[in-house]
Amino acid sequence: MIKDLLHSAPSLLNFGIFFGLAVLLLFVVLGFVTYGILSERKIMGFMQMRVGPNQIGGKWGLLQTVADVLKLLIKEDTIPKKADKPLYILAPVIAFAPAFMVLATLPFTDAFQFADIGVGLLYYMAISGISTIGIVTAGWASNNKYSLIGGMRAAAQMISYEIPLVMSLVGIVLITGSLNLNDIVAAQEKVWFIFLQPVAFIVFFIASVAELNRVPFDLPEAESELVAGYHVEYSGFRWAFFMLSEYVYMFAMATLTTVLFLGGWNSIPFLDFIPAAIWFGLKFSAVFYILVWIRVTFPRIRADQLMEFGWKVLLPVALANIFLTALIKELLNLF
Amino acid sequence: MNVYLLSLLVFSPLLGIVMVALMPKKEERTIKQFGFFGTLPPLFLSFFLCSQYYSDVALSIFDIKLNWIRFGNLEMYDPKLFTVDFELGLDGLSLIFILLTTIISSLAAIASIYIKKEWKGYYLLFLILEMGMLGVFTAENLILFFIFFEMTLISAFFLIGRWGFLEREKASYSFLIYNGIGSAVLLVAILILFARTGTTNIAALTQMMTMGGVSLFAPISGSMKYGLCLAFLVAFAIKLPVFPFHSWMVRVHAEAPPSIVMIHAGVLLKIGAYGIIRFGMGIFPEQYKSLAFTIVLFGVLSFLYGAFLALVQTDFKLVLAYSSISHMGIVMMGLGALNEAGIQGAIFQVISHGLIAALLFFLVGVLYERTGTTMLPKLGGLAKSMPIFSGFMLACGMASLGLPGMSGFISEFMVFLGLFKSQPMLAAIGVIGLVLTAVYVLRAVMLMTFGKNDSLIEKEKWDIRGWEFFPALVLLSLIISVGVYPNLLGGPLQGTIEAMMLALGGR
Amino acid sequence: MGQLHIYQNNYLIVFVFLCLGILLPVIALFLGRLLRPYKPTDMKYTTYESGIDPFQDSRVQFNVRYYLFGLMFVIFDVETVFLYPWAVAYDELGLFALIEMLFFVVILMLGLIYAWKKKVLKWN
Amino acid sequence: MDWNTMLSYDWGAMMPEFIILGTTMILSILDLFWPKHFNRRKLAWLALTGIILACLSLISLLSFETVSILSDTFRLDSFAKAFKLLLLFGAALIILLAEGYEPKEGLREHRGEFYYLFLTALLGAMVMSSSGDLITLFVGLELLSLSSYILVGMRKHDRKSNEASMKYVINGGISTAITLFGMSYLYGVTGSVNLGEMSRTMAAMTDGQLQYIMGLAFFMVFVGVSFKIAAAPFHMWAPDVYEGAPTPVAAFLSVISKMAGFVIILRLFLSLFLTASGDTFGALDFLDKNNIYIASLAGLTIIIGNVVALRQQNLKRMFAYSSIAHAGYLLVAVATLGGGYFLLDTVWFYLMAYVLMNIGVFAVIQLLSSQSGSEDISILAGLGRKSPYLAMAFTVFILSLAGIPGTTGFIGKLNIFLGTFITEPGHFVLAGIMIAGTIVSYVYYFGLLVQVFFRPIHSEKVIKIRPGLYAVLIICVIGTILFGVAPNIAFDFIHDQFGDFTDFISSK
Amino acid sequence: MTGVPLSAYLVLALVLFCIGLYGALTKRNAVIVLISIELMLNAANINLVAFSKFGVTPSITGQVFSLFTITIAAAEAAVGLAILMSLYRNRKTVNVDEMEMMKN
Repeated sequence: MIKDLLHSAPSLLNFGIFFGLAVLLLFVVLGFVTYGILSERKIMGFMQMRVGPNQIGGKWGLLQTVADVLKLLIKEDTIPKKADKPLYILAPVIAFAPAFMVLATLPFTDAFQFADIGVGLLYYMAISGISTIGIVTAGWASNNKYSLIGGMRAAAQMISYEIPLVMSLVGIVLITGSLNLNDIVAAQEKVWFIFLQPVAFIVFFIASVAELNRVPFDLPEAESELVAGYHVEYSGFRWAFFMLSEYVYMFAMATLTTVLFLGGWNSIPFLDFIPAAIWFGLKFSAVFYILVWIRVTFPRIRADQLMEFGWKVLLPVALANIFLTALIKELLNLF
Repeated sequence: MNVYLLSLLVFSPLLGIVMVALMPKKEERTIKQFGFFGTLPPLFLSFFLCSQYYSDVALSIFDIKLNWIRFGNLEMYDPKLFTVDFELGLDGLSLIFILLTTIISSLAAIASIYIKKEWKGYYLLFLILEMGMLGVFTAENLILFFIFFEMTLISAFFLIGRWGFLEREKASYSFLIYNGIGSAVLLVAILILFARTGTTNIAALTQMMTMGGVSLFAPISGSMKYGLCLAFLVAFAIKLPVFPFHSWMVRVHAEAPPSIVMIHAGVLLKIGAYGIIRFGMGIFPEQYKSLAFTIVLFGVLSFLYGAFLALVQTDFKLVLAYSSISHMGIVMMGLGALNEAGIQGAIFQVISHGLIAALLFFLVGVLYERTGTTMLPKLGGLAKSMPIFSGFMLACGMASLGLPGMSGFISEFMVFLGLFKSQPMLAAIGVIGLVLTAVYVLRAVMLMTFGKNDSLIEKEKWDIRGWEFFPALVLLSLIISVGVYPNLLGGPLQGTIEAMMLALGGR
Repeated sequence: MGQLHIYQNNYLIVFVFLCLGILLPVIALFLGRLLRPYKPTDMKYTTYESGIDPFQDSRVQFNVRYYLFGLMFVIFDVETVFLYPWAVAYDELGLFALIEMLFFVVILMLGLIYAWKKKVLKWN
Repeated sequence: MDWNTMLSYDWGAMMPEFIILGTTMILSILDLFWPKHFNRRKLAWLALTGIILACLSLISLLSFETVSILSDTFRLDSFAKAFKLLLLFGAALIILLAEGYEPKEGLREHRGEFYYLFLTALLGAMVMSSSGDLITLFVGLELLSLSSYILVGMRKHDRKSNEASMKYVINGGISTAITLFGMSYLYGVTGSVNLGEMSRTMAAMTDGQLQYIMGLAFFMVFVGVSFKIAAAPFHMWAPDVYEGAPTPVAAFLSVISKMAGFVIILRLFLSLFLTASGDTFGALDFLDKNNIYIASLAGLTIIIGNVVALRQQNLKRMFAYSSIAHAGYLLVAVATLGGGYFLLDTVWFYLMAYVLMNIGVFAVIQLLSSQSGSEDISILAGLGRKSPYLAMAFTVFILSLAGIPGTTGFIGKLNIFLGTFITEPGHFVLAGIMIAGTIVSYVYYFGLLVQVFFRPIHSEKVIKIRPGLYAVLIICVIGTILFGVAPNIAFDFIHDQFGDFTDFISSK
Repeated sequence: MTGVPLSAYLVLALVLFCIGLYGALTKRNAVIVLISIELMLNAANINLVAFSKFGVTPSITGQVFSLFTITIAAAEAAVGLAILMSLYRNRKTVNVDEMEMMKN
């Protein structure tokens, strides 16, 4: 049915159907975020040898996050007098919309994907960059020193790490010769790129953690230094949208890592009787788990270390990786 | 050897330039001497050429033609197209002008003894000026002519502006701008000719313009020919200068150092007349003929205008300046007469005025050196304090007003002879000018020599002395000899004038 | 025609996501307005800073570092604009393109070294 | 495009560019890593060596047949050779000028950067003159522009310099955008960016609508380029930028950058619009129909440049306006197409003359202004007495700029005039404006000479001339006079080496 | 997508270009001027890409050209901002109208 739909001329009806489907995905994502947060807290609790949320919704605190969301929803909304009102209101939207948009092209399994566009990878990179603007806007609009510094730091960090992030992927593009995410997954049928491109993977993974503003790269919202970074002045649901976009990005990034380096929904040899969706879920969960693990394990690094690491280590390594890949490919062609 | 004689002549001042340039700045005496010596090679060379002429050597053997510039790359059409050669040539007319140039230059170099500062720069520019003048009179093509023409312009600009009297900068500026405009008009005319015909050789151009049916690179319409002829006339009328374009010249005569005015009045202005004869009359005889009335009209106008204004001046330099305008009016009248007598008269007038003006300004230089002024009311009674000087002044004034036996008479007589034949009405009006001339010359000279003025205390050794006699005597003797034996000039001119008359339709 | 429609539909989906991404915050905030209380007091609307109003505008001059990083980002991000098409088409281009790209990247690396040496990458 | 294709290219054709590029990289690395106390001035000699090497390799390429490599994006035709020769020559002079640049403040810390930014700008100009398609042309143009923006702002702590470079960036940016927009239309109507291909398409174009767009593109490109060459009414930036920029940079802008502007004009106009069809019947008269606009711009430029220069008291501003006027003269040659016979050699010769005389003038200005700390006209006062040789050199340059015979400037102008008169009907109005402009220019040019020779000495300080500047002055004086007296040396050279520039359009 | 004619893109580009030009010529804040210039460059990009897809003779060159343009626009912005920064440090203003140190 979807196939027919795709082949038909675009119309309002198509729009409606897609809209419905997208809303579906939205709820999936919201569900993920709700329970992702819970699971994160639970894992952290486990690693720090404590229990974690356990009061609401039974023994595992299943309704904890739901309650949190409801609390945020009925919280009073304040906008500081000195804030730049239009920008202040706009900022969460700018931060969130791209986070959701990037989901459009991510292939979850061979069957479950929304838009299969030729330049999927580029699309992800391009759209995700927009969020930075939302964060800077928030920092600026609040008219608060902490938030401004937080916003600027966030921007600096995100743009700095975006470059190694993007460059690390060139190796993959070199090998597959395509920017289409489906093609990239297809190219990993035999060997995952994590093995073909280990350097790229490391660079990518570090950069992605930085992009997500997570520990150890969570300087923009370093509580001890900046109160809460760019969203100091935000409360209630406006604040919730920053959080939401952060977790949606986490979802997206985990998906992307899976797709790019872990072979997506491809199975391990001999285990291909397990459905693709499960493979995907497993890998996705593993990435997610590692992300949480890192958060618990590492201390936050200093701002100067952060920037210098990005520019002086990751970028050259990423560039070197590109040429290494190209060279090896050329040599393989020759012989 | 013959072939290079003309180039040698034109560039011989370079010898002096090098000599002066090598001298240290402070050596006033040596620089002055070298400056003077620098004018001698051209002088002797011109004498040699002159002697060659009188020993019946055809002047055309001195012509030189070297490949120089070729514009564009049109070899496939015609190898000579858009080439400018380095070509110098000589005929009777230019020979006379060259003689005038070399003689007056040498004398002016002597008169430059009064220059008070920066002799080195002065003599360098002076010799460059001479080189330019020599080039102007020998150039056989328009571009070369223009180059030398501008050379005189620039060097004269500096000479006036640096070594002149109080208002020198203004004078040099107006000299530059007026002559700049003149030369711009000239350049446009030259370049239109060049662009349309592909050559700038005067002879070739004359041929093309006078003969019909010569295929040109691009057409020149009849009206364009008029325009070009007019452009030449205007350009040289500014140089001459003729009445509406004269104001710069007055300032220059008033402000420039006398030795430079000697050259300026003696030679530079004459380039205008030379140009009109060579280019206006020479290249466009048809058009020139139909403009003759206008030419004479302007001639008469400046003749009268100059004379009137000369009458009321209180500064002797200004009297001379306006008298120059007036005399140049006579030249125009003669040139517009379109007959042999008129043209010959005009050329005679050019030469004679050159000599007279040079002498007068030499005397002015001497006078200013002694008294520090040229204002007529302040002078007076010079006959007592400077008798010899006054004698020269008187003789010169006589020559200027056209006393028979002096060169001025011959020229004015011939001009009016010619003019009465062709334009009797204008000639009749012009005669008034003759009277005026006599009045203003006599007034000025009398005021100076016999006027009552006691402020100038009689001093010993004020009079002309020593070397100062030399230029004065040379010039005066030339004035008289031309006046007594006009054929001195008439001979060399014969050929040129005949050719002109032929082109003009021999009336 | 089919290909074109797929192409168009895919971008329609992207557009749908864009709409949804904008709509969600709008709707959520609108709903929130119905639910949340509204009891303004002056204190609530002060800027967060030790309880008193800040003395001056917070938008003071930023550290110049931020700009420098911004500029660096622009340059190197654009580098990737060239790297991507090159990588995609690398199979057809071959060794020659590799050398060309090496040339390009070396020059850019020179820029990076320059910035490094000029202490642009230092965060102080 | 594999290894073999790559080897099959005649890389030698790009040798000069490679040399410049290599020198640039070496210079930048040296500047980075050599210790601070090392005097960066010595780098000038390295830069000069690079330029001379490039020049030599270009000379060895002169006899090369026309080649175009990299799928016709880079052409080494006679046009490219001729103009690159000029560019390199001018650049060498300016490097020497910069070597002797000692302003009161600034350039101490950034002297090293000056040289390699300068070389990149040069590289941009060279690439432009060899470009075979719009992209190369545009990239070259921008390489030049961007480097010169920074060069203008070289004196980082000088407010004037800051302001000048900001103005230059803004104006340059706008002009770039306009040019690019025009180019995009050109691409649109032809579907190609290769100049040769475009020219064929445009000649065969009979669709009125497309021609309309082509006209639009013509105007946009022309307006954009007018900014670059500082033609009125897009000249406003020039005086401010010249005043604020370090003197060698001002010289660079007025000579090299301007030359590059004319390179684009010639490249584009000659290879595209000259043979473009102007009506629906396919008559190839597009430029004929539209050169009235170029002509009016030329006239306006001459008038504004010369008239406004009259009331300038700052030397650099004055020469900014003077260079505007000279751009106008050159535009006359472009508007009349040199009468059909003289275009390229006219422009080439004039630019060569302009290199010699203008760099010479800027050398003198730099010498005097860095010594007195002022750029007012009065610093020239009494130069004639203080150092007569310098004054004489200055006089030669000024006379040449004014177009007095015996100097290159005269021959250059003569060439332009020939082009205006040779056509039927002649461009008399344009010639009239040009000659009037020349007369007006006498007033301010000779005003400078009045200062030099007629005024009392401004300051008694002894002028020290560094050897580099000496060389510049001597070369410029000799060149200005030599090519004024014997221009045939240059004319013969271009005719022998480059013929009629016939390989301009035809590819390969 | 065939429903959208070439002229629509061209008009869009032209409108953007004009907005950019207007902004560049009238705005007083140098940052906005620089942004306006970027807008103009991007308008040209739209043209190039539109022509490359729907032009008389479609070809990929237009897109290649636009890549170069993007690069150049970036470099120009970088240079422009760098210069603006050093100006701001010395003058404490980004106002174009206040840049008037040099008047004849």
